[in-house]
Amino acid sequence: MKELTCSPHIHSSETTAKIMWSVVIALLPATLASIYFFGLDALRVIIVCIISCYIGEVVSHFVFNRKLKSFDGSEVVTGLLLAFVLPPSIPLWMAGIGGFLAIFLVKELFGGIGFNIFNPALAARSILTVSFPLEMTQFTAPLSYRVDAITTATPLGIIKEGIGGQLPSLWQMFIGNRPGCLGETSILLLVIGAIFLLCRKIITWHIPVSYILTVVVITSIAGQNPIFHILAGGLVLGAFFMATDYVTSPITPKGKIIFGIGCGIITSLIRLKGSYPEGVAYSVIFMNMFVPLIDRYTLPKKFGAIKK
Amino acid sequence: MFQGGVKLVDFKEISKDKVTEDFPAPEKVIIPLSQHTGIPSKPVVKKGDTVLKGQLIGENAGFISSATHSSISGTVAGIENCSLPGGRISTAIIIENDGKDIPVEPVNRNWQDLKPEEIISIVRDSGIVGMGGAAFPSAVKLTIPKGKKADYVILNGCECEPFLTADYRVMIEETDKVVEGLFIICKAIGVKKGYIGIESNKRDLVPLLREAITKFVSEVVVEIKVLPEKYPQGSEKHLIKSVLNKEVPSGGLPVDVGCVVFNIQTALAIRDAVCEGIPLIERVLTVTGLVRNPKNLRTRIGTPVSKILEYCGVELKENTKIVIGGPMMGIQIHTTDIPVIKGTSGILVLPQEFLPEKIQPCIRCGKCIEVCPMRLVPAELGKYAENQKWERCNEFNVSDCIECGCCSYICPAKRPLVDLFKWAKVEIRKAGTK
Amino acid sequence: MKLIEPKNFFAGIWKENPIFFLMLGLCPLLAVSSSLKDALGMGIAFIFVLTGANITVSLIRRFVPSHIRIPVFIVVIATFVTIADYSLAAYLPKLHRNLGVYLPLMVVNCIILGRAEAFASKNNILNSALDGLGMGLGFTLAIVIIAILRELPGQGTLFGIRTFGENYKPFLIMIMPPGAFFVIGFLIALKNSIGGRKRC
Amino acid sequence: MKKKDIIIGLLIIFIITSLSGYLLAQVYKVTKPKIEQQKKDEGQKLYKEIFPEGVEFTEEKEYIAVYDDEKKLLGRIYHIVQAGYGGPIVIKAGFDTEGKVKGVRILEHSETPGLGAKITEKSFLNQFAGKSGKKLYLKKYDKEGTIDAITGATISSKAVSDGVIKIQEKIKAEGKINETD
Repeated sequence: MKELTCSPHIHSSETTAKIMWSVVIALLPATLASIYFFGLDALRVIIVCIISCYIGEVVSHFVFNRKLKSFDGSEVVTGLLLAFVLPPSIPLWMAGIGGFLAIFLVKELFGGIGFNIFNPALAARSILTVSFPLEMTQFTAPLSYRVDAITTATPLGIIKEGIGGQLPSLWQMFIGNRPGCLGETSILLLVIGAIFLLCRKIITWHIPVSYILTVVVITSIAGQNPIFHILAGGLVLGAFFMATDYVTSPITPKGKIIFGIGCGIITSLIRLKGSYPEGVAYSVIFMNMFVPLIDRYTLPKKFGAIKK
Repeated sequence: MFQGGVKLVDFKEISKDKVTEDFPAPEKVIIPLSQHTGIPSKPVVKKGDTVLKGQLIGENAGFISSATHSSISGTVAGIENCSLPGGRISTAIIIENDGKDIPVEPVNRNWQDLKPEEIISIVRDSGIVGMGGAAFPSAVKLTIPKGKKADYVILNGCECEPFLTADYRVMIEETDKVVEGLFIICKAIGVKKGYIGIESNKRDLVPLLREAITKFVSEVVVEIKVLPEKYPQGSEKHLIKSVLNKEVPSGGLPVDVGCVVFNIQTALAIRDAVCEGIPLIERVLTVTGLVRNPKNLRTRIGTPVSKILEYCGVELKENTKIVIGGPMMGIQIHTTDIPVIKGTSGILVLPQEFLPEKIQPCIRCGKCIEVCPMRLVPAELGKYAENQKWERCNEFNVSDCIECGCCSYICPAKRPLVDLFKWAKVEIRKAGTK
Repeated sequence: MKLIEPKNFFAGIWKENPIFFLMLGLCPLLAVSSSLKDALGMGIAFIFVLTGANITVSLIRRFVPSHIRIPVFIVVIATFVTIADYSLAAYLPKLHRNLGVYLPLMVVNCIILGRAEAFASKNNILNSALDGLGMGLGFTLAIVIIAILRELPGQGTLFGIRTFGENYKPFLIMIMPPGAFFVIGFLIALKNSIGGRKRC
Repeated sequence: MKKKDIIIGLLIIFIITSLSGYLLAQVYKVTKPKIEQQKKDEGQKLYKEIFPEGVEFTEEKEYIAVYDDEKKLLGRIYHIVQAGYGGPIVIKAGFDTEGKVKGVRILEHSETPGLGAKITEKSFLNQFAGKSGKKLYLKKYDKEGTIDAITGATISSKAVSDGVIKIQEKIKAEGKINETD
């Protein structure tokens, strides 16, 4: 007898793999920009991250007896995003450890795709930041690979420490000609990728808009230039690509807005009052923990719910 | 307009312009006694009896029950069990055709002269049930419970399921009768306002319907509502929301917001029963999909599906599946010996998808929440059902799910959400009756 | 029960290990396992307090009415903890400083109170002493293993001696609180996969 | 519960508490001198590290005065708490009578391990010895500064240097520097 399937008998053509590869496509422009600004260093870090993510997947397949799933591109996304939040000059073995931990520790240990609590890329970055603080805070100046690599402070670092180095102009920061993590610098190309995702309806406006707006409001109140705060640091990368990660963000539109506002508040607080110059990674990870709670209290009201 | 839902490619061109053909009465019909929601009807014939077309063979067995009639003339060959779509088994009366097709004596009535109670009793005796799929006895719907009041009747012409065109053909070919049916229903319930809801892909019906309405002199005002194409527009509760902007309370009935909804073909059947005394013995259905000759067929109740497929030129292959109903809510059948029943709106031949291999874990994309017309959280519900946490399912209102299939359709991980919810509902009901 | 039963001693070390099986007393375990030296000191102090408290509780078990047993246990435990505290401060001041607040916090450690309540108040002195020694050794074993697994990668040293050479880049997270959680999680998983899963 | 039970319970608790109190008192008696000696030794060791020439260290109100074996005042050791990167940094810094730094030690801090925590390393702290005035500034912050910040931990380094400078200014203001300078 034939195996019967339940209704519906037609399905949309969207698949997990398609979504993942779309994210990869959306990240491509910024990837190219990072290679342009930081040279082969950037390319090497990206390749190492992606490969180590795969290694993590294969190892967890053996350790947890898990079915090795088909090539759905989620490791490429994680690897790419991890590479994007690492400094270009990071030793490759560190990037490798990061990629492996992102998949093995942060994702597979919690049950694999769909079950992780924290954003794998950002959690791995945080592990690397506390483990190797020196290497994780050394940033090379953009385009300096053509002569010889110079270490310099990021715009946010300059503001935080109050000394040394000249702030890049807003335009330079917009196109990405500034020191910083590998993929976070080119706001222009990140936004192009983000628009692609918005048009593909893979991400919604809720989290990025509420996130960035909150940062704008708080930094303006604090008397700082909000445009500077958008362009400097990883806010755009975080708001469009990290905080919107399906698995680790709330599922309802209302919850997404709350999540974005929470991220924005924590990011601004860390930037303005905290000891780190940048707070996107920690704020997203922090808010990740609240996702089940937010989900619980932002359930949509069911159709025909009796009004009390 | 209701929230959620999906926009589907409707595939209606395949059979949209095929004029309804009469499917010749088969040599043998299998008429199940449980074609409707509620108690099965009680057989009143025995093996060897001769029956006429339209003769009562199963009588009403309770309040929520319905009568059953023979759809051909011939002899009763036996009373046996037969399987129905969805794995149900029902007692069925098998009648061998004598080829004469002798009907019971026709009547000619003018509905204007009838009292509402008389109309309702005719409807009950004629075995009319909702023909959109749910097969709820129409007479029960026409009887407004005490303490409640109906102000509107809505005729459901949405046919929001892709592929299906039977209702559309009926509305084109039998416009007058359908509209007359609506007036009869209004009279039976005693309301002054009727609506006909159609989706915008059937806009060409508007002048036809409008013309038909003018043919009847009545105090009832009928309005045609052209609604945007969005699945599941044809769901009773969502149609009411779209037409009247009222939400039927959870667990309630349409009549709680003063409204009663009937399917197009049900209206036609009511009209035929009231004016001509013809009980429900045939219906129009669409045969489409991977079919050489897609058709809209007027078929006798009890015709085996295999005969229809043969007629339309369907070769059964390993990689095809037969679905009774539309692609979103229809039920796949394992054998073509199943008869056409009152709620069969279409027979669909689709390619078999080997879904179980494609199922992946939920990635919480939230698309199912966006599309759920009942505003539930299918993603979470699915996880609870998968882990057999029935109390949690109940807490998250799985019982409100209308099984429209939007969530499963949209899910990028191809999770069998509807399947899980059906399971959860069964388990909850089991726990409830213990 | 017999006067002396050796299995009471071994239960604490492996089968009913207070950390990996009972999952009690995780606070000092997480806090002072970042270096092997401190961990060993903590372990020894722990064995002393646990054995002493067990013996004393067993000794007085017949005189203490059940409704005041908990305060009495606390007083007994606090006495031993204070003795340990003074002695360490007097003779091993550096270790005393490294253990910091976690030494006095032993007073409320659930392993010690738990053993007093669950074992020592129901068994004779010898068995209670064995139980205290076993449980204490189990705790020490656990904290030492965790300390090795944290100090080695986290500082590149063992007992303060460099093991991986000058060029080793310490994996600092291992000597921070998260590292303790990682290690303890993996060890519990390992124990469960070897010794059968604990059914809850 | 009967009254008798309560009284018996109280009695037992009283006996046990008294016994343990007595025991602890004995232990305390034995260990107290040891503990005090340890504390003193520790302090002396630290002062000696900061001020190797010093022989006698006496605690004054705001500082610790350092004398040589002929009771001549050599300098003072100050204590200051400065906000660092991860929290307060407790610094002890010794100055000779001319106002030059003799030595700097960090007592407590909560800087990032592997980064800011390097302020406790001698290679960093020894930079201060023998310096005074603007030379105590970090190179990054002042043209005349001579202190190299720890790579990647400018804020922690600056906190130490700021702390030392603050004491220096205080000494100057209080006129505790010999006019010979």
